[in-house]
Amino acid sequence: MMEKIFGRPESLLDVPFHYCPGCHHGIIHRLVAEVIDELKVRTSTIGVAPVGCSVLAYEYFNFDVYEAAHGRAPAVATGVKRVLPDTTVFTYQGDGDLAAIGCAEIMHAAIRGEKITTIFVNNAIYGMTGGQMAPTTLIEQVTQTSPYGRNQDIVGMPVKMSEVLATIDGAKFIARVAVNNPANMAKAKAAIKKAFEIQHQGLGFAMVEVLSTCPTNWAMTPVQATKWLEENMIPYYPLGIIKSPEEVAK
Amino acid sequence: MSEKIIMKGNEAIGEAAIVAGCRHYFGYPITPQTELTEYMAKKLPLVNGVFLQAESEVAAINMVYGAAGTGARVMTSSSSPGISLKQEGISYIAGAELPCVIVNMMRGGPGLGSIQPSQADYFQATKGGGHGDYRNIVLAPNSVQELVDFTILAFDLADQYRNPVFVLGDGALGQMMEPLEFKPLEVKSVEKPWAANGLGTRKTPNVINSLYLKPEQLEAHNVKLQKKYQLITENEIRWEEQNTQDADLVIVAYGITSRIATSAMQMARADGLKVGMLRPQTLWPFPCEPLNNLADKASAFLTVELSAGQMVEDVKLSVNGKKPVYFYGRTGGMIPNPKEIYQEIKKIYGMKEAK
Amino acid sequence: MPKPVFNQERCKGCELCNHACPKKILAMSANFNSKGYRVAYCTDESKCIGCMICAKTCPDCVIEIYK
Amino acid sequence: MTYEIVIAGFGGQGVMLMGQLLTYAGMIEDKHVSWIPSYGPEMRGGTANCSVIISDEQIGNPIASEPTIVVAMNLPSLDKFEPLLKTNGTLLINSSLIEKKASRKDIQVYSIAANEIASDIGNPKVANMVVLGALIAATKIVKRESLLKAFAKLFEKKQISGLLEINETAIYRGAEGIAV
Repeated sequence: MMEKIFGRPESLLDVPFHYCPGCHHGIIHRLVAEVIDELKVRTSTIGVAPVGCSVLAYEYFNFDVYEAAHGRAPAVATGVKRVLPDTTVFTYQGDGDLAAIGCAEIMHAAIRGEKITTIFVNNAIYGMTGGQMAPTTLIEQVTQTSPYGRNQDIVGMPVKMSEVLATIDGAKFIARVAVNNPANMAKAKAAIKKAFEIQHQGLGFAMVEVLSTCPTNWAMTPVQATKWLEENMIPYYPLGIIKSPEEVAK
Repeated sequence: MSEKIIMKGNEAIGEAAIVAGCRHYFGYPITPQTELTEYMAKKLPLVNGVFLQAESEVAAINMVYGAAGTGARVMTSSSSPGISLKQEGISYIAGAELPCVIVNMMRGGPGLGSIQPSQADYFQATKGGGHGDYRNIVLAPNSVQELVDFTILAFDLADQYRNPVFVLGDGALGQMMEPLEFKPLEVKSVEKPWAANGLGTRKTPNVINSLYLKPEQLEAHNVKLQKKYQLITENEIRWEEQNTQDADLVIVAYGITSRIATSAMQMARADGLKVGMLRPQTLWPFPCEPLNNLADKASAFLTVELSAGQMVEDVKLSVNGKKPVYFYGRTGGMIPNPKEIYQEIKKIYGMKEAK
Repeated sequence: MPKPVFNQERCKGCELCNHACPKKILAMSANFNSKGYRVAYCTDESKCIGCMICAKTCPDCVIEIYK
Repeated sequence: MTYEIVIAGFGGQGVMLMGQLLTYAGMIEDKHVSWIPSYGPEMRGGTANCSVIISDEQIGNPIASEPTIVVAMNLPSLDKFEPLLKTNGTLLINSSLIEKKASRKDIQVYSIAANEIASDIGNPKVANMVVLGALIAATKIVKRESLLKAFAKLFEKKQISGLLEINETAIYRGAEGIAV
């Protein structure tokens, strides 16, 4: 009799994802689900997913989920968490959502030290609407709305949201990770777990930025996209734990 | 019998909400409703509730969305420009069928306008405001006592129909003080099996959502919403009539304007003119049928509003061409006095203007 | 002996797994699934070391590992 | 009987509180009452005012657009509200701050040197209570006991010794000091 040693976590419903082939969202969903299973909090977890590629996240997670307006997930999560302080509440937001239209909501969730966890998926582009420039789009990166490459004189530099949020006192844990290889996946999962533990300890706001590919809108194969992420995104968005209670204590 | 007390309108709403079991309030300060925000800041912590001043009205209404999704009784309040910012969230709340109470103490507009009383958000409250085919239940109190009674009613209606309910006041009602009493009340606890509050022992996840990518599904959702709105229309129309039995002329006014119009009506009656009044207490659903019935007896209608003419459209639709419908309104925070309204009445009677 | 099991109907043919496999025993099939993707499969199960890298790399939870 | 009262002055004179006390006193006497401030930027400048209605009947319009009683605590308030008074209405002028005389002949005019009397009692802050004392003496809109009960009710949480007494004195002195 063979024993299953790796399979779908309980927190993921057994349905296909709508994501494009090779998109890292699926991996990130799975890591979040695995962490929730390992922390044994599935029956008291509430996810909030706003507009973006992950808008349909409620179809995939095997726990209660709110669909929020574009950018407003941290506000919705605040409402949920303030009514139900004993639940595990997280937002799952893309870079257009978090770093553009939802800039105020994420900043103020962190400022309040809101006891929620944010999974911030940064793929340097607007995925769902078909590849427009995001606040995180790299310099010279070509998108549908920066057809000549992002020009810093016109639209400024890509924003490093993790570093920005790390300056806020209420933010207790901020990390940037990637899921481009097994070693980084392990680090990503550890960071996600830590970000949920920070919430459970009632310390404050925690966020994990996950660098992700968008093969479709980058117009690359998934394998090429992973390589592009390694060569272009990671140098500008360095990986690692940017802020943690331990770091602050030192 | 409970004791009569005197409270400011805005504060009375806050107390009424707490009495109705509301323990969560999210808001952002704006005149002329700030006393309500301040009241909640003071009182909610004393009853183990949550008061949170959001970073913006946009955030506040989305906090309401989150809290309402858990099944909690939740309220937000604002005044005209702030309510405009909240429209996005209100459309989502209506789409996701969440119960909540939204207070708008209307002030003069458009834009930043003024901080004086107005009723120029009638269209916004009753016809949508946000995108999509949805309706808010809109209650229009005209006294501090009604601010209390309608706020409590608003929570019940919101739970019963899983729908946002507006308490549509104006700067004057929010600022005025009148005696009121809290009638003994049992908070109706409504089962909310749809609430997304953590699986617990439930097997299937609950989803709070207004997205339906398949048009067939969205149409079915809209059909369901429309059936609900029909049900509300059948059951929840509220209005009050004064002196309509023998009235030639019926004034239609709500909120603070109905108070002023009452004084005008009394002046007219004192002069022997048969003037009556119909006061909608729900602006949506609107008392169409009562007005249409009055149109069989009365010979004309006069709509008075603190706007350039918004409710008058619903009055015309209700009267449906049977009789002429006149309009008198002031805007920008100006409030008519009873004499002005009486002059309009005299004009309609074709008489010389009042002295 | 460890063994990868593919839910091929879920495979989107992204090829991340066969690039990740340290033993180079995954390949893309000549066949299509009902969605029209060329699906991943294992060319030589006897060489699988049960490292789970393919399963972890797959964005669509296509692969389960048995032992 | 319906009294429509406007109490007007500048911010800090306590005109809002005067109105609220009258409203409370009216309620204690089982009358229909309402109070509404004129609020807004003008509260920081020229005149702040509130309308009080005290009536035996249900109150329609809560805004005293044609008051039967006007209390003018400063000159701009006199200028603004004297013309609005109903014929045979009552005008009460704080003569400490207003030298000008009333111009209308079809109204009853009283004056009270409220600030001087308040200083004489030993607390300039109670000038508004002096005026209230004068007002109810002149118009009988509410009884003195009701006003005192209202004061006790509104200030029951403020534990300042002698507060009630000095205000009571102010109300008495206002009634005595009223001049036609």
